[in-house]
Amino acid sequence: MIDLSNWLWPGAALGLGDEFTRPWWYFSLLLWLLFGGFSLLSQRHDPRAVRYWLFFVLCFAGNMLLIAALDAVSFYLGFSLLSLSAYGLVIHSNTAKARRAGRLYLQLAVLGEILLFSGLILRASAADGRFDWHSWQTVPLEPLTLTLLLLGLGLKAGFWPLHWWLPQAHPVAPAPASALLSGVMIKAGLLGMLMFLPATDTLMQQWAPLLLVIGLISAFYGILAGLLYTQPKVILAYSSVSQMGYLLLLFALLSLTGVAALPVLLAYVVHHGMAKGSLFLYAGMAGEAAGRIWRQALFWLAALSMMALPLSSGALVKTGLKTQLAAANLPAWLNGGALSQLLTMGAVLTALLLLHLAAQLRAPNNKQSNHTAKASAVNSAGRWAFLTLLVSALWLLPWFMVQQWQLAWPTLAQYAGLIWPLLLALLLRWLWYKLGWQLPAYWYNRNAAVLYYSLRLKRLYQPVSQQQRQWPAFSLRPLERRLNRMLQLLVVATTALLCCLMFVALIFSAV
Amino acid sequence: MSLLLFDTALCLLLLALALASMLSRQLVNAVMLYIAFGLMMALAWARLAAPDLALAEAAIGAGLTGALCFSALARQQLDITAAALSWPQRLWPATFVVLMLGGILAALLQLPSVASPLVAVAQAELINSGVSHPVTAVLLNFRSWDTLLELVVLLLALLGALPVAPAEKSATSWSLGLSWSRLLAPMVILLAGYLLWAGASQPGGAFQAGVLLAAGAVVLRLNQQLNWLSWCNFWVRLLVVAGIAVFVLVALLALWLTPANVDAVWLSWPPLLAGGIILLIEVFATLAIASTLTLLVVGEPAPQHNRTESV
Amino acid sequence: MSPFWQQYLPLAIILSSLLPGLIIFTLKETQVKLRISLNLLGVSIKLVLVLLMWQAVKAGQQFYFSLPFLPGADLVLQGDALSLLFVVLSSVLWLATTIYAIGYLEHSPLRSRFFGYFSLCVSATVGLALAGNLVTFLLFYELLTLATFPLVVHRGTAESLAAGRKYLAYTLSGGVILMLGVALLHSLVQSPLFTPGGYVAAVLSGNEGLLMLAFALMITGLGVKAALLPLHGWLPQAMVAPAPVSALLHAVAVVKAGAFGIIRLVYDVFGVESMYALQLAQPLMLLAAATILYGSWRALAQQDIKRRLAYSTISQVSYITLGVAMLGPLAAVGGLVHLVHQGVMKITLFFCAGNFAETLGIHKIRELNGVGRRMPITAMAFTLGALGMIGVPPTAGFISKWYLGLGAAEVEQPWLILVFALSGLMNAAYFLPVIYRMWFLPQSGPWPAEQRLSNRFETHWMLLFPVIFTAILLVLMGVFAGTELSPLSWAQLIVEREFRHD
Amino acid sequence: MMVLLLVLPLLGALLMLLWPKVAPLLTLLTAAVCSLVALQLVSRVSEQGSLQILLAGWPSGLAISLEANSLSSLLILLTTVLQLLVALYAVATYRRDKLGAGFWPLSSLLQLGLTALWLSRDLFNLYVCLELLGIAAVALVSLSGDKAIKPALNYLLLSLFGSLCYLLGVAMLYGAYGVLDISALALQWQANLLSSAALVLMTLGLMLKAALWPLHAWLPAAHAAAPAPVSALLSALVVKGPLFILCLLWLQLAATTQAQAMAPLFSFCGLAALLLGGIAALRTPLAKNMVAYSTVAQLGYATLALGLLLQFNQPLFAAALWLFVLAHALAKAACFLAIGEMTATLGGKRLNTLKGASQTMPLAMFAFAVAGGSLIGLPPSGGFLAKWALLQGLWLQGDQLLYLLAIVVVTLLSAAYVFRVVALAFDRAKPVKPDFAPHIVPQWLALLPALAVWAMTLYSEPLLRLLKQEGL
Amino acid sequence: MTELSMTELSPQLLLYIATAACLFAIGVYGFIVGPQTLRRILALNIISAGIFMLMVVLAYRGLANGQARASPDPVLHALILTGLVVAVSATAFALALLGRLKQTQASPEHQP
Repeated sequence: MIDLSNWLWPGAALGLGDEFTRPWWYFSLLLWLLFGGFSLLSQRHDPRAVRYWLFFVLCFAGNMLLIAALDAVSFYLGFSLLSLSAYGLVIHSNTAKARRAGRLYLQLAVLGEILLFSGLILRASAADGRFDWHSWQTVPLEPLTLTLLLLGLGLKAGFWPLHWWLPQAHPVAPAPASALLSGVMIKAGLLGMLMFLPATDTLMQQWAPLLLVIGLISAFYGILAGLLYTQPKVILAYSSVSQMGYLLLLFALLSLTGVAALPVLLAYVVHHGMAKGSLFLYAGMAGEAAGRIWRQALFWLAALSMMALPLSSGALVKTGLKTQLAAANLPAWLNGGALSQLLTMGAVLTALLLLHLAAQLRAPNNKQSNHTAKASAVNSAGRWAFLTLLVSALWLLPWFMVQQWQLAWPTLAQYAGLIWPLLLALLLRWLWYKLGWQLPAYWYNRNAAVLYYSLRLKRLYQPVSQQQRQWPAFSLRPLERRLNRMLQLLVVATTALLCCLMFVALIFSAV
Repeated sequence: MSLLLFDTALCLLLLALALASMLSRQLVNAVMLYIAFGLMMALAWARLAAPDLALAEAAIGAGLTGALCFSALARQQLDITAAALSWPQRLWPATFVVLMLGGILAALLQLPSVASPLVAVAQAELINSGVSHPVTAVLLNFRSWDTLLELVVLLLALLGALPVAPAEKSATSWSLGLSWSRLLAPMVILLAGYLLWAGASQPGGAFQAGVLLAAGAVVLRLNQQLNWLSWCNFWVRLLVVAGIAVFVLVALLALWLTPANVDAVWLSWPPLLAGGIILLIEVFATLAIASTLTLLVVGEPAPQHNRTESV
Repeated sequence: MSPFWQQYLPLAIILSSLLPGLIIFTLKETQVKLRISLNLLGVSIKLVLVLLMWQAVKAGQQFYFSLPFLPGADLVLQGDALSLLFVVLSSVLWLATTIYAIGYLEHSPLRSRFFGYFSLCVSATVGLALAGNLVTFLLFYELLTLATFPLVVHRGTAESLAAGRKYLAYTLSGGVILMLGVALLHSLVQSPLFTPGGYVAAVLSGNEGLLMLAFALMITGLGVKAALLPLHGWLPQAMVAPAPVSALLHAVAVVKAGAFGIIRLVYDVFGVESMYALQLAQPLMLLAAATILYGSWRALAQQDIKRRLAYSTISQVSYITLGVAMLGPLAAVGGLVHLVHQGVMKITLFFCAGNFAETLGIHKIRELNGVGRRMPITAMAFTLGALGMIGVPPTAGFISKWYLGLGAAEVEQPWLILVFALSGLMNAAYFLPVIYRMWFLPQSGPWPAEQRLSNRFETHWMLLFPVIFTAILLVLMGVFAGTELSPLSWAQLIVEREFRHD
Repeated sequence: MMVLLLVLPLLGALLMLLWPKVAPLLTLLTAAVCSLVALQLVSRVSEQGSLQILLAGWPSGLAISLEANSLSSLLILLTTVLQLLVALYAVATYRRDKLGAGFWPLSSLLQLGLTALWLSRDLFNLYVCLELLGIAAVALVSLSGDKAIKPALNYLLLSLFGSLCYLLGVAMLYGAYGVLDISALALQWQANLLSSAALVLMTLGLMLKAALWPLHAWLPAAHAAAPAPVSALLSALVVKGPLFILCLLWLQLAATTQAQAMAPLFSFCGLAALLLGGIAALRTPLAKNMVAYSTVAQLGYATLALGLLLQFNQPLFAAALWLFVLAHALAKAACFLAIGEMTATLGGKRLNTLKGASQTMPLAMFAFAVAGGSLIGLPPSGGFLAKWALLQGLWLQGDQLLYLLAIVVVTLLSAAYVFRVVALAFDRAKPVKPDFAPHIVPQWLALLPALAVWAMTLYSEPLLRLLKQEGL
Repeated sequence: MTELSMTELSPQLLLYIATAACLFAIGVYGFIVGPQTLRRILALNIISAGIFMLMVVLAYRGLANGQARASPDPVLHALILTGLVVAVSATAFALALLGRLKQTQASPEHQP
């Protein structure tokens, strides 16, 4: 632990003493370095490379700082650094769409920041002004604080119903940036929750079922919404919403199981980060994979891990999730069995979404990748090598997980339970394909209403033209002239009056 | 009773003259009525046991002021009549004035009928004053500071009037007037000397004498005599300031002469020398008043010189 | 420190800017070198003296200088911790502003007059900071009005004259009302020295109504300069002044004088206990909160850079008032430290706005497109300042907001946190688009009036260096808030002294 | 010492008349010596208490009594110092401005009149002093030639009328009590119709002469028409003479019932003067008229303070009254000199002439602004001291919110008209070009009294103490 | 002093005092109304005449009462003399000013 309180702001300290910050830190570092390396190649011919790197590095710093923070101020510093710098990545392509998305992102990010700030203030004040979040663990939460923190961090984490910016912002960023956004940055919100919302807190335990439900809704919503889009990156973004739902569910389980779910949560985070990262990278280079089976295989490997194919990390974490759910002491109105069924159904839908993604990746209009033309062979090969590295790391992950967090290998029965949804999804997809079911065209690729509101908001604080206030034109001059004329008379009259008054007053005083 | 009747008549006449002077349409009439008023006023004052004041009022109110007014009138068109005033323009001031008059009258009714206690004090101190006429004693001894300031006021009026005085037109002299005035001059000087001398014990004094002298001088001056009598002349200036200067110098001298064991008091004359000092001051004051008044009157050009300047 | 210095140091600090100012008045336009060296001499002497005083006050010494004035109210200069906070701020920023102004007005007419009044203005500010009682404070408060007026109308255009008239109308009215209040208080308790914990407690019973009236009058008077809600009208208009003037007005001299006065009034005249007893804090809090929101709201709609900054000032200065009105130690720390932080941040922003105007002729926000490429350093400084205003860590603005928020929670007024949140949102809403334009949008056309001021830098070095200086300062103050040198620790010292007697 | 103060200007004036060539020098010399003597008088009075003389050594009642208390001595000092200053200004400018040779003796005699007035405690002697003052003032006004004749004549007539009203009052009082000495009169005073009527008449006359509202109509024209140094003397000193007598009458003679009955009227007149005079000053297009109207307004402060003093008998108001008089005298002298210098140099009498004056004549403009600061009552000026005393008195009296409000309004009004000029002076768009190179010495001379009025605060404590205890 | 006999003055004195007051009033009326400047100057003179007359009467009081040492009040007489000189000086000055005014504005006088 590095104590900086005499040096920087009061209470400032950095360190990785915790059971979850340490793996989180290493994992984030790894991904950042990987994607950084990838960016070295992919952004090589970018005319705005300097800008890209500037914000990339700032984001990196912010992310690392917030993980290592031992006090709320440092966390907040890292968090805002991350949020605000990510804006630069979001609008990097500088298209109208990117700017629109960036605007929405920024509006919500700032809102989130402020809410987080307020929540942190309240929390710090409840803890007698101590900034050290470890010491907050024993301080009971208050509803207002909890709400503020959940909203503030949730806006970053991007689960339903705070996901608005996510499907807009992720697709427009450059591939490695989207990968980072989805893979690492949105997890910052979750980390914040882990830090500031102690699972053992009574209020937290009361609210956990609610969070659990929200997580479930988010998981389903993300998939269902994703199915209605045809751009691969949008689909991936919605998939992230769905996955964040799972993570939220796990976070809720943390309270319900008495921290036993923490290893699963961590594993899920790592898994999702890598898998989603790989998919985003692939989506960015899908054009180069056409006709190259190995390259497409990389996609399938990542996707299958995501779909929780047995032996994949996905399978491991999904199983862990179910186990924890079963172990959790749920309130009466939540039926554990039904939840389990729902999870299974979720798995089917996840698989379906990924199949949908695969189909869209094949579609001709999605194959143009922005740097296909310029990329030299070496560059391209290098990028694919990075992707390969990532995907292989993804598939090596289960062993690591088992090693690190003592997750149990799923039993065969559990494997079976994982397999059949996959098959069901394949079947459904095939049937769909075969039967040519098609939803009406206007259901697809709809513009999110939130963009409209974002624009309205912008117009509110940046009016196109200033309204001119029109005062009725009038002059006091004529009035003054008249008054002057009256006063001229008045002076004489007043003099006379004054004399009389004086006299009368004095006579009365004398009498 | 007859005295009361006389008084009533006199008062009514005075009021009538004053009112007529104020209300007459033509300025010339107003001035003439005012001169008449001044003479009547002198009469009234004489009736009220103030002959020296009556003399002064006649000289000033009727004579000097009248002369000045006429010479001012000569400057404007004499036939100018005032535009008739509208009723409100007359009525409101009249109301106001009547109200004020009522107040003042009501207040004056409360006056005590006894004379001021100062009369007795002044009588008692008269023997120390160096003169036997009480008015002169008050003027030049008891309240000499007032008199000194009064001389300064006169000087100031001259100083104010001189720069604004319009350029004098050359006036031709009238031979009959010239001979008359030559006859008049020594008489005037003689009379003035007497008045001055008399002032110590009887009605009379520096001011009356000065006015008389001035009248003579003005007549001479208008007849192209005494042409040296102008402000540019150093000696004339000396003459004008002499009244005040002598007054002040004598006072300073007296201050200096005060014995060391007595508190030096400003303007207090040594009892032994008081009479002489007062006479000295009076002589110079007379000369100064005369020259000042002359300059005040003839500082303006007189287009016609058959004016009745003599008193 | 010897007794001589203990007595005359405060006076010397004032004179160190006053005398050069008076000499400068007599100089000719052509005596540029002499003028500049006089100015800089004054600045450096002042800085040295202030440093000496700072050391001594930290060690617990008192400075006291008095001249007989009114009965019961001498002219007193005293150096305590609170006054030093303001003195240090004004002296340091005076340095920056002087250099900036020299560069800014390099070829404009009437510089002697300008710098003369400029020094007068700083002298008045420092005097106000060092004032030891209310009457002395009032005196310097009015002098400040007079000294700043010629600066506001310096351009001499119809617009600036109108602004000057409005400025005067507001500030003089404020001054008169303040005078009324001071006189009332004086008639009740005379005007003793400012004492931590206040001095009205002795006459509290039986005089509640009059004391409340006095407080209301004085707050009204001070509120004009501090731009509290209904009294803020002059501030946006006063923007027509040259950039260094606006910078000084907003960061150091005028609005801060009002805010500083409110601090003095609340803590050293009435004191926390009397404030509680008279229940004066709540209305002041409401007023300040309303001003914060209103200022931010109006800033959103402004298209002129300096006008937007002006409304931002209205909002930000009320943070100080709010921090003071909350009557809690943490909030007080926040308010006090914001006095300094806001000053540094706002001066940076105004310097930048001045740089844009002077170098490229940019006055409107829409003309800022792509300026980040043409003037990266200035744009960077502007960005830092704006982020500070929003309250983004690690800038100085965050520290003050943090403490204010803590203070609000401490005195159990959580609705104030909402106010901070809303204001922060609006701050972001009016600053982030500006930053966006500067950095992310391409230049939309030729610059309105570009001048080549330097071959080596993006603009004249005298315009650039102060900006860099203050920008670095504002980051340092945020990052190194925990050190002994930071305003934060000084504010904590003050608050400790203020609240210790409780 | 008093004698010296009276004799010196008189002798000086006489010598000037005899040898006009040395007049400027003599004026300076007289004024300088008198200033020194006055300074000594002030110190002596403050040490030994007030000095009284019965002139010519006659018993009290018969003789005219003079008294130099601390107020009188202060006023004398003010008179002599301003006289010296104005004389210096006149010396510096008389060739350029074609000031008549009459100025020198007249101003000396004016000084004599004022000194005599401050000292005198005899009702009739005060009348003579009033006349002396009035005629000298009119003569001075008429110095500036044809354009001034009409206002001068108007001034003279009204002034004479006022004096005559006063004289009638004196006659009535003498008829009733048979004494003229004020202290003797005060012993016998009864509140009856006669004394009331006399007081009313005298008050009317004095108000007319002091240009107190609503009898101020003659003042702006006369003061504006006069040459600059004369305006300075008139506004600074001459109008204060009748005011002084007014205060003597009401504070020393009038019975409590009379004073109480009269007080609200005075206060009302004061407030009305402040308001209407201020508005007039704000709206007039002519520079000197603005300053003259400001005099009308500022005299309102004195009237107001007098009214309050009569009503509440609070010594602070006495201090306020005389502090207003002192501060206004200095400030107004500076204003008139500065404005006169500027209008002379820039060639024009409208306020617009001053456009850009901060550039062309910075020193004079600065003098005006500094003096204006005192008129407004900005600390730490003399005007502020006075206002402070007034406010203190009002607050101590309690429940006088209406007055306080009015004071706020009129202060703002005065600020408005002062800064109207200042703002105009900062207008750099089309500055008026000077007709000739501005002279530096007169501008400094204009600045001196302005600085002096700010320096007054250095002596605020003794001043307040003296004036409070004196209060006439 | 009872209600009926409000005054202790003799009728003769009352008559003169009333006349003096009336003169004063007439003068004031003339001063206020009189449109020409010259008339106003005359009015001032009438006012002063009224006042002096009052003073003369006041000086005469002792005689009217038939007191033993009969002489009018010398102090008042002296005051009147002084007042007369002052009045005439002022009148002369006013007339001089008037003359100059008429000379400068050749047009017929138009009064304020």
